[in-house]
Amino acid sequence: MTDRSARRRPPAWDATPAVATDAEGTLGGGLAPTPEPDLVQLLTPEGERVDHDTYSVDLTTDQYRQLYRDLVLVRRIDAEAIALQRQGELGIWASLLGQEAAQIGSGRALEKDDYVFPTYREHGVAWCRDVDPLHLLGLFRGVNLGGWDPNEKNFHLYTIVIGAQTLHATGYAMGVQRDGAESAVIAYFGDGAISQGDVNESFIWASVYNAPVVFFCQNNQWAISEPVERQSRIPLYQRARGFGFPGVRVDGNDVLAVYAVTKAALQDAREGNGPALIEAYTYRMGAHTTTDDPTRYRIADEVEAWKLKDPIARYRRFLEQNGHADESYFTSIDQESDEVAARLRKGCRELPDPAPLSLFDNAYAEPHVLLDEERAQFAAYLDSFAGADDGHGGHARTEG
Amino acid sequence: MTDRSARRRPPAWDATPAVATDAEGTLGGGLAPTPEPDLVQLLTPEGERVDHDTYSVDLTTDQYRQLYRDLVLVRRIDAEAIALQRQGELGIWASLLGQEAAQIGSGRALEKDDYVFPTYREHGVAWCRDVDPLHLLGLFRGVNLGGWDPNEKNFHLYTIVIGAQTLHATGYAMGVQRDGAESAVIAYFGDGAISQGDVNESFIWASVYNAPVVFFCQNNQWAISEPVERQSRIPLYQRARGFGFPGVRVDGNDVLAVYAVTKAALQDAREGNGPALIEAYTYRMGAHTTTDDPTRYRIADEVEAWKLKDPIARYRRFLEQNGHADESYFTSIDQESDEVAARLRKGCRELPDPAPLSLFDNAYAEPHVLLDEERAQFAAYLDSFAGADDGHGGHARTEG
Amino acid sequence: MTSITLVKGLNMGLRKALENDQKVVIMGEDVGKHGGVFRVTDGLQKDFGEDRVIDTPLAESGIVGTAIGLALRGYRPVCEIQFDGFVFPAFNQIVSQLAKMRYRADGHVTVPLTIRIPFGGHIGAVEHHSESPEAYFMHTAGLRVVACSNPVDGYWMIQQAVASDDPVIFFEPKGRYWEKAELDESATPDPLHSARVVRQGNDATIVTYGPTVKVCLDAAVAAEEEGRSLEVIDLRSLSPLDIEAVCASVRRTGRLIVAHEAPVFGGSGAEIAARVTEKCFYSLEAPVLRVGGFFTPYPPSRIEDEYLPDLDRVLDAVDRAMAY
Amino acid sequence: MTSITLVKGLNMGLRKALENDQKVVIMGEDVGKHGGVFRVTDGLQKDFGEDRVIDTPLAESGIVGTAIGLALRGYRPVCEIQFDGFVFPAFNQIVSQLAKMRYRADGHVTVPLTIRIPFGGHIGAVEHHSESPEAYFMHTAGLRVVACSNPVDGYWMIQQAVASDDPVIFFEPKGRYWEKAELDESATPDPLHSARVVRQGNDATIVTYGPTVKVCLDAAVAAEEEGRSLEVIDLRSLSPLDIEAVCASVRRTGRLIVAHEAPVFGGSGAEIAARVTEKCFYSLEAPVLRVGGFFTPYPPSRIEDEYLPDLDRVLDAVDRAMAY
Ligand SMILES: Cc1ncc(C[n+]2csc(CCOP(=O)(O)OP(=O)(O)O)c2C)c(N)n1
Ligand SMILES: Cc1ncc(C[n+]2csc(CCOP(=O)(O)OP(=O)(O)O)c2C)c(N)n1
Ligand SMILES: [Mg+2]
Ligand SMILES: [Mg+2]
Repeated sequence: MTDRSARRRPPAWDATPAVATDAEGTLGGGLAPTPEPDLVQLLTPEGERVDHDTYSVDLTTDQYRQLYRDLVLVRRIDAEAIALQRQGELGIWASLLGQEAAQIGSGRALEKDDYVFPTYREHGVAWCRDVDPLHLLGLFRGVNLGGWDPNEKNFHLYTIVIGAQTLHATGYAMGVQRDGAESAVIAYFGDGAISQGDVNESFIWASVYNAPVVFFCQNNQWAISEPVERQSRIPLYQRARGFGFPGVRVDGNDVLAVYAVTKAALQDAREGNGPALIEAYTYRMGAHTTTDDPTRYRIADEVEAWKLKDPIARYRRFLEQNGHADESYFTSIDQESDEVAARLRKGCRELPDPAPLSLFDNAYAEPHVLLDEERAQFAAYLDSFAGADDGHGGHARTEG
Repeated sequence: MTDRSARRRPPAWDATPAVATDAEGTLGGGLAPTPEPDLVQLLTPEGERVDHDTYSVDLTTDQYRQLYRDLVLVRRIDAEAIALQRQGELGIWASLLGQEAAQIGSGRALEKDDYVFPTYREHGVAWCRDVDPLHLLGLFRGVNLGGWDPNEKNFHLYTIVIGAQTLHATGYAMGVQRDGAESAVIAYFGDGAISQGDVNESFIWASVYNAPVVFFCQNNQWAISEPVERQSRIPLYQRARGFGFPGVRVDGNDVLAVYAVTKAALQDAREGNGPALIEAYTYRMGAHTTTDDPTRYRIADEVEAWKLKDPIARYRRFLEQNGHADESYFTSIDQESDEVAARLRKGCRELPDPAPLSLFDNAYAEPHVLLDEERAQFAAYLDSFAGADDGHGGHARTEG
Repeated sequence: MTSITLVKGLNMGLRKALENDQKVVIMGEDVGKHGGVFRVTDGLQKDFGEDRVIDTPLAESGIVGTAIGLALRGYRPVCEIQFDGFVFPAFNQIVSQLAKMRYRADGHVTVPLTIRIPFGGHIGAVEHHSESPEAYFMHTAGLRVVACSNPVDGYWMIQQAVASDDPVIFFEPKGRYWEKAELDESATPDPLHSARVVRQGNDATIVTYGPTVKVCLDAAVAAEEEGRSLEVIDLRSLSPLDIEAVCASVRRTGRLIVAHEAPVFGGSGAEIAARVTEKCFYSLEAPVLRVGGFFTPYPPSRIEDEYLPDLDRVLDAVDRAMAY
Repeated sequence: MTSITLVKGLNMGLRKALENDQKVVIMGEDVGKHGGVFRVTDGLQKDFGEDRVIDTPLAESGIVGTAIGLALRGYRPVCEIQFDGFVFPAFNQIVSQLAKMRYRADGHVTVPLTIRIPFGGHIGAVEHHSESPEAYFMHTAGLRVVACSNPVDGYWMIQQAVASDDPVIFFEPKGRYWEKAELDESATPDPLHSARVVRQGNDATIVTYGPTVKVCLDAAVAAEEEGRSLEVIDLRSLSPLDIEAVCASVRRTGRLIVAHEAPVFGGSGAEIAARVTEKCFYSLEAPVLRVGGFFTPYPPSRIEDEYLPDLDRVLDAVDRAMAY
């Protein structure tokens, strides 16, 4: 049966979003993003305050300064961590350089009772939740796996398996719903993560149950060496269309826009309006991690183009132009950041290694006969080297 | 920081599709679907031929009759399989009752070189691909796991793990792409399956690589006991919007509309226009499988309402009204279907049980020392009962 | 004393759990109005509401992943995986998140989650509906793994699993769902992680769990007719193992056979054999012999009887063990 | 003879595979321009093009699932899983589809797929980057599982794995990626599934694979100074096991120690111990002893040296074995 009549083009497809799509998904991250009409901005790259017909912020000078302080301090902490890694104090570090506005803007939009599910790069959000940066260093140094108390700061542990935390956040939000609580949950993830089944399933759960969760995707244009075109041929915020909840793209290097958009989305969630997807359009200025060499896969021009959009320089210009802060204030923040960095450096070096037997702790909440046996045997084993002790027991033979 | 100014409603969200969504996702499959403007139809439930400004079919009388024959025969085969299960000849059967038009319409839209990845319910598509129905019975009887040669009919094995085959279909389509072949791939799945991570990942792969694959979702309103509202709060065809490729909803009980829409989508794929999602809006008239009792979870009215949309009655009226066939033709088809059913019944009863040692066959393509050892040991074990033989070796003691 | 099936025992146990702790929620495919494809959650949504007995979208990773989130919020979810073969989409959430969350958090959080998995064969089903994946979970530190074998244990063990502050993978022998036993609700149950000698004997010990407990008991009866006295132990817990209970028996009998439906290669029997051999080296008159599935995917149901260990294959192993 | 690292050996082997068979394609995260985070696919996309060395979206189930589809179309995909801990999202596709496809099809299709997994610890990494999940795959019928331990085996074994018509899970000891050895490309490699005696001895046998081969060789050297002669076997293949090679050695030495990084409980050592004990019962002077990771999630890297088996723990096991 070879009837051709049905082949007339074009079919009445459900319209594909009218955004230039790279159907071939060719490589190359593309240069500076052509700002689209749908990119929410409250500050131009030059620091001009522009209006948006839906979103606005009107903060006090102190509040505006607070945001600046956050931006500078987390960048400084990040730089210090990179230095510590170079000095061999950390095993690895995932830098947030370039994403400060996306993280501080969203982090400061949170209320105390809101709950955060981060990836491994949300040092700026951790800062907003008063998580001691030493905890973060501890993880990357290898003295613990995070180990802070998530419920103390309403900030969950870093999740390294891409996308997994979005389901945890959604389930947590279902719990908030059942508790009738007036709070929201925010799940952070990257542009690469949006390809994981778990992330898409979390969109399904959140929309079907109308859970109070905000999905905050930092599109820093790269998943290690893969440009965002490898993950989607349309803008990421439009993924939400397929699941029936709102999506918005915000300039991730504009701390005020991120703040306003996130605050609105969180409030929607609290008010029972369900989930939302925020795509913070930003850029990973540094390497994926300290072990990565981005010159292997991306061109310098792209990085240069994004430098012109630096979130801190932009915001500083805004503060200056609007008289919210002057040179002396900026200098004081620089001084404070040096002090914070110094404390961090010292604290990191002093982080104690875990005791050998501690590796048996906290695997189980309740007694476990096998673990008890293994712990006892290992303790006896370590003791058997007493005398030939090299400091933490063991390795008598490797010594000799 | 408690600035309220950012909370003005409503935010300029990326518009959610303006379709009534059941945000609470309450249970209950809903009654007869309110036909939407975007539901592609070429036949009314009364069998009136209606035009659609994009899709049309114009077939010869023989072709029209062929479709009728297909519809009736697959329904008859299905009914026979249910009967065989009741008689204990099959372990279980998944009935296609009500979905004949969705399967025949799409199955007949395929070209010979196109490749099909079915679920466990695509008996009608199997029929269109000339797969011997006895193969299907063999699987549900438990004498094999499918076992037909997929490459002989370009019809892959039934996949029972929900959603898994959509990735296989997409990968296969990437192969077609690399071969520069002029063919397309079609992946079948259900309304429940659209929630699986695998299905959403296949949407990502297909769109990013622009693979020639058509996703054919039979929305039969139910995933066992769960109504489609449990899977999505917007129409399923709109899922494609989130991934940047076309989606369309077709009346799955209208064989001509399904045929036209599928043919167009397949041709798009062949011509390099990439993937598409077709939602065939239909209904599972029977139980999920022969072991299921739908009266536990859905109301009779719903089933009654859908009876009025029966795909075969509707199509028969069309043939009558347009003089494509008369009573004598219909009777001849009924006779043929009785003969097919009789052959099937006989063939099923005669399907031999596999030989015990055959369970070791085809686990590996190349020699495997452990399997060889186990096979030899088991053969010796069976022989050890020789004499006390109960027909297939073994169980001497259970006999005694 | 009431006579109940395993399905009923589990249903009653879950009902108790829902009554005793408001934080207990049940999640899964078709667990609500439908009461689960095996009716284990029958009537629970009607009595406890849709917020506590939740029909979920059709995705296992989503079920376990969101259940973890609920647990982090203070809930105590019980997830139903519809059939053994469908737990694998959730494997990543179970192995990398559920099992590790508490360790990652230095004990600051607990994730009290129970995952119910009907397992095992002999139901004449199609592919993926008759598997025994317990060894994958045994090898995963951070999880507890148990398997009930009868209605009474089903009633008690599911309550104990839900009450545990650690994640528990709870295996239910679906082929035994409709077998009956007498339940005394006033009795005191054995600890969740204790094995039980279900038949005493002196010539050899047979260790098993779940669906094959009955097979081994039948074998012991048949053996007795041949003048052989077999001890049968229902392990009940696979992780941790009550290895001392097994060793105590082996030190008396000197011989051990392990039987399970999962493929022998890399199965739970390997760990039991290795561990018992190390602990009872001088007591063993024969190597520990293992009886189980062959190293193939689960075969078509018409030959599953050949694939699965039955009375004869168990007794054949006993013969071989006695021959040493 | 050229001196190469394991990374280079694998890279050369993959290049040969791409040259020898037009149907070979490489898929994974960052395998293209970047050449993989460990540089194993360095330069391959440049030379063979984007159609044959494919950077994929970030989802492992998608990688393996689409690779299966490509294999069904006649291709021979090699998937890279970036780190051991990230194979689990693909577990469902591997266990329920890849491993079973051929059996399901009564042999009408083959799915020649190789899945490369860098595994093991000692690289000071964060969570999920140092695991040893091989036992999960060993227990899965339909798969073949191998682990290379040195650059020369890396070069040959990856080519043999890609050439196999069965799915192969290919483990690479990432902690040994930068160790060097001399490669003679004109040599004839051992069969893929054969074990190799890498050091001869008489007092006890140590069986191991992947990253711990070197640990055990060092232990054997240290033991020699103490007048003890240890035989060391590099298993190379975990499924199927070359059990006869191990038994041949054990029948001479009478003692066996199995060492691996994965947790001992339910690990590959359990199967080896159970099987060897059954086959060599009368030859064993001592129970098979196992040395490996403890039953906890992988610990923070600053104490991974305590968690992982080292020279001393291997020798401690030897001492215990000799004490019988
Ligand atoms: C399941 C899984 N697969 C692979 C990895 C290895 N990996 C770590 S980060 C990363 C890229 C993530 O990109 P993106 O989501 O954009 O986040 P970003 O690193 O850019 O912040 C990959 C592939 C992982 N951590 N988890
Ligand atoms: C991964 C997985 N989980 C659960 C099941 C059990 N199961 C079989 S069919 C089915 C419902 C499928 O619904 P749908 O996708 O709408 O297809 P339909 O049966 O309606 O044709 C379920 C949950 C399965 N086969 N695979
Ligand atoms: Mg990124
Ligand atoms: Mg359905």
